[in-house]
Amino acid sequence: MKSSIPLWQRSSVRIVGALVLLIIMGGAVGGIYYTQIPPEQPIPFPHNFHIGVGAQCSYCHTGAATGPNAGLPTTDKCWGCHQQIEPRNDNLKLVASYGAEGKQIPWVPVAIQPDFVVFSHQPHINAELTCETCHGDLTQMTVAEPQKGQNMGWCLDCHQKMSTPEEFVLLSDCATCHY
Amino acid sequence: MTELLAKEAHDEKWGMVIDLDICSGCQACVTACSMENNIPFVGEDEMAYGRGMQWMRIRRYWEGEYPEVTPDYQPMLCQQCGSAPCEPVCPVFATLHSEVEKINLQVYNRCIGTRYCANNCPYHARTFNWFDYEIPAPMNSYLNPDVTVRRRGVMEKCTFCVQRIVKGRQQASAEGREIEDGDITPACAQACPTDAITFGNLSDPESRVSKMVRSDRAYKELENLGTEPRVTYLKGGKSYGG
Amino acid sequence: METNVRMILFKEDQIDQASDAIETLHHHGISDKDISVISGVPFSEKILGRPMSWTRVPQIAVAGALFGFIIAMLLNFLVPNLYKLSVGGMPLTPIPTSIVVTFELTMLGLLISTFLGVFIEMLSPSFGPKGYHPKISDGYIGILFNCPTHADEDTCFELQDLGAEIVDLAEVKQP
Amino acid sequence: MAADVKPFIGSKASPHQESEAEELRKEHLMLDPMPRDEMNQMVMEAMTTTTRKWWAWVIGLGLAVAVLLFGAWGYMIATGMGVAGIRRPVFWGIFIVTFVFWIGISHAGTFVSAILRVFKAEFRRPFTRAAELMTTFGLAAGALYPLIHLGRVWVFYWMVPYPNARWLWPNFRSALVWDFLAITTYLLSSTIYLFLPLIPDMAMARDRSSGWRHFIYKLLALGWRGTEAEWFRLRKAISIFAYAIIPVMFSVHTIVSWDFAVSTVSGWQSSIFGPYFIIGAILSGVSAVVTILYILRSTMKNMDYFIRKEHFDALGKLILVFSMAWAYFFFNEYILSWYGGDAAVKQVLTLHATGPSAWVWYTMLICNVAIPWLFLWNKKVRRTPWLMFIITLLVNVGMYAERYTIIPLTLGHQRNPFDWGIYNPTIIEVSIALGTLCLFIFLYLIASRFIPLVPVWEVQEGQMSHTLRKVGKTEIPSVTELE
Repeated sequence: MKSSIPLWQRSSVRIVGALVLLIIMGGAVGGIYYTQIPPEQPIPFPHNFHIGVGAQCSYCHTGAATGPNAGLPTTDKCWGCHQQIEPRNDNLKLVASYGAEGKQIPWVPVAIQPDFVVFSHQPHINAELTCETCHGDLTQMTVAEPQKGQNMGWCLDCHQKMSTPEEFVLLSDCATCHY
Repeated sequence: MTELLAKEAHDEKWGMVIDLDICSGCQACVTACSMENNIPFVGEDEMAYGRGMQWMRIRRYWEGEYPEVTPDYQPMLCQQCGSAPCEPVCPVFATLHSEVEKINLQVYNRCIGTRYCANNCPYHARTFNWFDYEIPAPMNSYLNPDVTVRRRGVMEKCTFCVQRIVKGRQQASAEGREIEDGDITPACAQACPTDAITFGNLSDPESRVSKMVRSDRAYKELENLGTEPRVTYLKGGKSYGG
Repeated sequence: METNVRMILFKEDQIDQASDAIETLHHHGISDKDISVISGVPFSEKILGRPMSWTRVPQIAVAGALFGFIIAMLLNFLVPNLYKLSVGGMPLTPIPTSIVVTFELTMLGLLISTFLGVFIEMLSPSFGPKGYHPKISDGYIGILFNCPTHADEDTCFELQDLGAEIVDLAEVKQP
Repeated sequence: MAADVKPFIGSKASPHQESEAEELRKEHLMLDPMPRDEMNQMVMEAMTTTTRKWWAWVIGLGLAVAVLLFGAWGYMIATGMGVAGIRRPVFWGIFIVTFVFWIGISHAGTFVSAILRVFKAEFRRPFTRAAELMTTFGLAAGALYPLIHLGRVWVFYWMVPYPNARWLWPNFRSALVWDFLAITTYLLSSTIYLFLPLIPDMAMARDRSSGWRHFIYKLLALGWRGTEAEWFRLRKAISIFAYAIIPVMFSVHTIVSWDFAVSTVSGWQSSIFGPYFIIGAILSGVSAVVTILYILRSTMKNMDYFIRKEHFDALGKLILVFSMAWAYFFFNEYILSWYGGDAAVKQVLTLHATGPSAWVWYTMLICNVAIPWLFLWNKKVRRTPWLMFIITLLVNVGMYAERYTIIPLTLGHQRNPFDWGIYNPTIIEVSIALGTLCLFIFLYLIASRFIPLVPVWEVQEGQMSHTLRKVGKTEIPSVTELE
């Protein structure tokens, strides 16, 4: 029998439509979510603990003051201290195993820029910026978390806020970051 | 610290002088430029078709009849015009004038590839990424990390090795001094075996380039178009172009 | 006063009769706002002896042009100042190039708002008696009027004498 | 379809005069009125008759669009612009040539319908809609090219003025942004200009259709009844449009010409380019109108009643005039450059006539000047539709050759001899260019079976206001201004 109900009023059509919508929305939300959570690290490094025992950022990320990259610590740097610490838990055992074998820990970089953006830590450190200005409050984090909304507008806003109009000419010049 | 940076930046006006009388056309500058700036190799066929990507090309002209021919060489690169025809035609500000270095910037990530700038450049100094060129195996480890590797569909051109300018400026400011003449050398000038290419700050009247620009032999390519080129050629003997 | 909506039709070449019919309706005390004339081709109001219609389309169009002009001015003189970029030794906000943008956006505003004016007026409720007959698009001239119930029959007879075709009330409907 | 001749003002005439009047009626659509319901029926019939051949064309062209246009374009996006033949120094090839060509074609629709409407040229009435449709679809085909020719088409929206995170807007000093604004304006306004006079015809179609057609026409007719207020409003809007769209039309092609004229390229930088391009556009556009009218007349039912020899005659005269105007500008460009004596420009212009691609230049002159001048002065030629079809096709070939000469051939020969080069289009480019032609015909075919191709109410209005009047010993046409 021919149904007189219009197509879009049938419950089956509506349920399928709602499901499709849900899947699309879910995909979008999921996709955005996965770019906002920290990537999985070989060892879940507790930043908060290390800062708590008094380690400076530049103790491990040594390049910040002198060059473009802050750098990630080598196994030697970890092993230098951890040799003397009893591996009480699984993570420390992992460190020990890397150290004993002399293998590098494959850290996953978190704060990365696209390849068409040239960023250098050195001038920022020279301008007496602190690390948490851009990397967030690491005393509250275990593994480093990506910071949200760090786009070009964010860079420019900060440059404008921190500089005089004359300096901003340089700090908003395209060749400062793109070449 | 930034005050010093800004102050220096306002004094910058980079320029280049190429002495054609001692240029031997050896192409060392072309090679050095390609290595420094991650310029892809397009292969023989594409090169023959006129799609070579070099930012610097040696224009070779022949004078006289065979067998008495003399070659004439002229390295041609982006002239970093003060009043550049390529700039105002770009709809998205992908190519624009830097207030700091006073050079002509190309922002790859902003370019949408209309190729209008390339048509409008009287020097034909701009090249276009027709494809995503693969850089073959041993060469990919020579890529310069300071320079973007361009994708297909964007324009590119000589930047006066702006990465070296920025680095030199940061270096100088970290050491708390001003940039000195000779601090910054682009790859082509560094590689030139006859020292035909000189680079420096034109706003400093005592720099080497400023002195050479005042030479009797100096001329600028297609200056009559009003482009105000920042590259000066030196050529003795007969009058040439310009 | 109780009224009926009546509709009469005239053939395409009965223009004179149609204008006579309107006059007759006036004699019967039916005012112009109780009459509406519908036709398949445009007859100007003068032909049928009717008061001129009015429309706000020109005003809406001018308002749209003004809006486009303001947007153009913002794009020309405000926007480049938000992020100053210099190209080819040109001034930041050159007058000659701004003329081009101003012209195009003003015209865009004018033309789009003309259409919007027509669109809005078409969809907004109209005055006068409502009704339609498919014969209108065949060239018939239709006259709709609010006829007082007591004068109904007289009027109809008089109009029929002029050659009018009286439409059955059931057929007077919205398109 | 025997025309039931019925003049509004009947007059008693002698047999001789009768035949003379008969002649006039046969000649002029405006003097050959037909009962309105029959005319409506004719238009509806033309619109709803879909033959097997028509379906074959639609399916064939649809496939062609999918393969030639979108297939080739998709391949180009996936691989890179390099699959086109462009290279240094010719960075713009036939994408831009075809772009200018389509924008040119799209000019005539507005020209024919707006300028002739403003000047109350009565012969325009039956084919304004066909011309306006041509404008809209020509623009739709042409407006694809600014996208197609982009190196990174996926970020094309950076040309659109919208506020982004860094307050970086498009460069309003660039001719390409003017282009974008002008084409957007023209596309929107010509679409509306097509739609406005369509409303009463949509109401007509609504009254005599059923099913899905009725539903769509009812929607598009916006509840049209034909009250005095509605007509008044529509006439106001159409006259605002007719006056306002003319400067827009001129500005669009001027701005397209400024893409070239504001550059430093020798041979492009010329103040004459604006009017030169406009005249060229109108020449090619009016020719395309004739081409399309011939095709409509010979393929669609009942169209030979509406489109008559008088229309080919009148448009033929227009083409002749514009061909002469075009030749004037062409001569101007040459003599001024020659007199000015800029070596680079002189060389470019000489190269066009003598270089390896000189055949393009000669094609242009033969098709744009020689053929119209040789044939169109002749009334017999103008009144032979199939001859007009061939001539107008050739004019458009000539106009394509003109754009080809101006763009790649000029670019290939600039100031520095080291960078001289010739450009040859690749199969991908040709395929995309043909693809947009197929797209244009495809859209037109679909539209021809969907909207009334003849503005019925305008024809009826014209027929109502035209009569034959007896003056002395003969009957002459007279026009009553209804407005």
